[in-house]
Amino acid sequence: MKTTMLAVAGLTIMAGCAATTQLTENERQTRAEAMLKAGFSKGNKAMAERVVQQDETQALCSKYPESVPEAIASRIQESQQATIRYPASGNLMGDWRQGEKIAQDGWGMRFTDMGSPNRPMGGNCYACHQLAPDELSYGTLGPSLYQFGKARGYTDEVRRYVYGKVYNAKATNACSNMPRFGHNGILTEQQIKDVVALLMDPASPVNR
Amino acid sequence: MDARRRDVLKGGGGATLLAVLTAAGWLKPGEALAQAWNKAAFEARTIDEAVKALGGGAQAQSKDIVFVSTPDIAENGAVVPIGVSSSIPKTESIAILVEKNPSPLAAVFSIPAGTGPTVTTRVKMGQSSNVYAVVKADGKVFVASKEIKVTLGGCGG
Amino acid sequence: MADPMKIRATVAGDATEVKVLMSHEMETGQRKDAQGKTIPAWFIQSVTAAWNGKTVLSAQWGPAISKNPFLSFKFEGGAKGDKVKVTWIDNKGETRTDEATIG
Amino acid sequence: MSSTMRAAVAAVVLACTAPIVLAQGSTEKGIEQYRQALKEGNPAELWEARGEDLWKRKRGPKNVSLEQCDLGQGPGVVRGAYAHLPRYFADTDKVQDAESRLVTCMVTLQGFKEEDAKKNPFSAPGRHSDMEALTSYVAAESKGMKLNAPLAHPKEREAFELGDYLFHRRAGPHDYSCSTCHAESGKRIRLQELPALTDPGEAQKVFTTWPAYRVSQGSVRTMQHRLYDCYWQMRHPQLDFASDTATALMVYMAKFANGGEVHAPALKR
Repeated sequence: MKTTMLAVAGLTIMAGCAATTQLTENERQTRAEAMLKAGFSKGNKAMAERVVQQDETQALCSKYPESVPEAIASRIQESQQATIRYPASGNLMGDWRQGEKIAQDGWGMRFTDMGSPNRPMGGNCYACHQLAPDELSYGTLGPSLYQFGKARGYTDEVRRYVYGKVYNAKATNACSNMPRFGHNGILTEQQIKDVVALLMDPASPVNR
Repeated sequence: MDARRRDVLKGGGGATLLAVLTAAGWLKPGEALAQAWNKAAFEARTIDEAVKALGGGAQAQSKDIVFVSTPDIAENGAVVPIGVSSSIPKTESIAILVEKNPSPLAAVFSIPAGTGPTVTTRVKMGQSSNVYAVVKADGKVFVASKEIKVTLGGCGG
Repeated sequence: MADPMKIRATVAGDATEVKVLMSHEMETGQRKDAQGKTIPAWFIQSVTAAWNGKTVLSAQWGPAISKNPFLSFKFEGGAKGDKVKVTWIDNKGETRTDEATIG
Repeated sequence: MSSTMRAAVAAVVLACTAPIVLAQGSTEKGIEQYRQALKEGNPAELWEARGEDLWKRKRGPKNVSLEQCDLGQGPGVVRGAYAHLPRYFADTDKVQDAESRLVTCMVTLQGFKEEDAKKNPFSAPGRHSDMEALTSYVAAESKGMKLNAPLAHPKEREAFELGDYLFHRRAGPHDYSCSTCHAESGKRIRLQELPALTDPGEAQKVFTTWPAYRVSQGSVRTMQHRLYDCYWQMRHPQLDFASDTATALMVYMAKFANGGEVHAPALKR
C-alpha cells in the first residue's frame, strides 16, 4: 500500500504539467497491456506471447523502475539463484577464442533472426562491456571487464561466480539490466563456458 | 522532358549513348562522357593494377596531397566521407582507392583547368583499410594514403 | 524513375562551390537478397558538371561510391544567377540531369 | 611480495591501462570527426523534396492532393505542425503523431483504404516509402521551431501515462525495456551514445532529430521506424506501424523533449 502510494506520487511529480494522473494503477496496467498486445497484430505469435506474458521477475522489476524494495529484491534473487544449472562435469572453462566470438556476436532472437539449429545465438557482450583492449567499439551500459580475471584471481570461486552471472544475472542483482543468458536459453552451457574462459583464462586478451 | 530523355537513353551503351546525347544537342562533344567507363581500372583487384589501368605507372609519395574532411574512424563503412586536396601544379585527375575493397578503385575525377584540385565524396569500405589518393599531374603520378578504421557503431550484430 | 538531384552552388570570392546529392541505390552487385540471389550491380558510372556550357568537373565512379551519393568541388568563376548543370549516367543507361542557379 | 615487486606490478598495470584510456579518447575524437564530415550534405534533402512533391500531387482514388490535410494547425497548414505533434484530434478522437495523421489524411482526403495507406511505411533497398518522404517534408517545415507537443487534453494525458508504463515495461527473452538503454545519462551501446530520454536536456536534443537519414540503412527513417527498430533490438515482436503503443511512447518522450528545437530530418549513423 505504502509503495503504491509512493509510486503514484512519483508519477504525478514526473508528469509535471499533467496536473494529476487520471488512471488508477490497475487501469493503467490493464489498458497499457491491452494496447501493447493489440500493437503486435502481425508477425510471430509465439514471440508476441512471450513478450505480452511477463514472468514474475520482469513484472516486479517493471513495477519499480527506479529501485526495487529490498524484500522484493531478495525474493527475486532467491528464485533466480535456484534456476542456475552448473555443468555436470564441474568444468566451467571453455575456449576464450570462442568466447570472444560470442562476445562480438549479437545475432539471435529478433524477429528477423529468431534462431536456427545451425547457428548458435550471440552474447553481444561488447554492446555493453569493454573486454579485450583491441576492440574499440564497446558499450558502457555494464562495467568494463578488461583484466577481469587478472584483477580478481583465477580461482574456482570467481569462475563459479562468472558462470552464475552469465547464466542468470538476476540471481545476484535482482533487476540487473543484463539478460539471463542461460535461464532464458540465449546461450548454451558450452557457450557460457567459453565466455567464462574469455574472462578467466590467463591467456585471454581480456587478461593481457 | 527529363523522362523523355531517359527513355531515349535506356538501353544505350557508351558510344551510342554519347552519339544520341550529342545529336540531341544535349551534350556538346568533348564533355566528359567522351571517355568510356574504365572497366579494367574499376575491376582491378589491386591498387597497382588499377593505377596501371588508369594509365599511370610508378607512384611517387607526395606530401602535397592531403585528405580533408576525412575521419580516422568511420562509424559506418557504408558511408565514409573522403576529401582529397592536391597542391601539385597541373593536377589533372584525382583517383580514390580503398586498398581492402574487392575492387579498390572507387572514383576518378578529371580536373579541368579552372577547377580547384579538391574533391569530396563518400565511399563504402568493407573493413578498416588504407585509402589512397592518386593524383596525375603534368603526366606524372603521385600518391598519398591514410588509414581509416571502420567500427561497429550501434546495437551490434 | 530517378528522382531529382539536390544541387547547391554558391559563389564566394573567385570560386563557386558546388555540392550535389544524388538519389541512387549504388548497388555493388555483391550483395545477396533474402532468397540468396545476388542483387545485380546498379551504380552511377559517370558524372559531369558544367557551367555556362563548360565542363567544370567530370568523374567516373565505381560501385564503391556510397548510396545516395554526395559530391562537392569548387571552380573558378561563376556569378550569381549563372546555371550549373549536373548529369549522371548509370550502368543501366539511365540518366538524370538537373540544374541549379548559383546563389 | 617485496615492495619493489609490487611497484613493478603496479607499473605494468599502469602501462597496460594507460593506452586504453588514450585509445578511447581518440576513438571518440575520430567519431566526432566522422560526424562533422558528414554534415556537409544530408541525403534527407532528397526525401524532403520528394515529400513536398507527393504532398502537392493529386493522388489516390479521389485524385486530390494532401494540401488540405489538417496536421493540427488547421487544414493546409504544414508550417510548424510537426513541432506540435503528437496531439489529440477531435475528428478521429485519438492522439496521433505525424505519420498516423498522414494516414488519416490519405484516407479521408485522397480516398485510400487504410490498409493501403499503411502498407509501406518503411522503405527497403529499391523500394521507396511515400510515408518516409512525406514525413521528411512535414518535419522539415518545422525546422528551428521549438517542440511543443500538448498535454492538456485528457486523452493526451492518458497517452502519457500509458507511455510511461510501456517505457519501463521489461519483457522478452532478454528482459529489455526502453529504459534498459534510455534511462541513464552518459552510457553507450558499442560506440553509440544512448540518450536518457527522461532527461529533458538529452530528450530535447534527440527526439527532435527524427526523421533522420541513417547512413547504416541508406534511407530516411521516421520516429515510427525508430520505435519499430528499438523493439526489434529489444527482442520484441514487430510493432505495428501507427499503433497506439507507438503513439503513447511518443507522447511520453515528447513531454521530456518539449522546448527542444526541431532539427529534423537529421543525419545519423
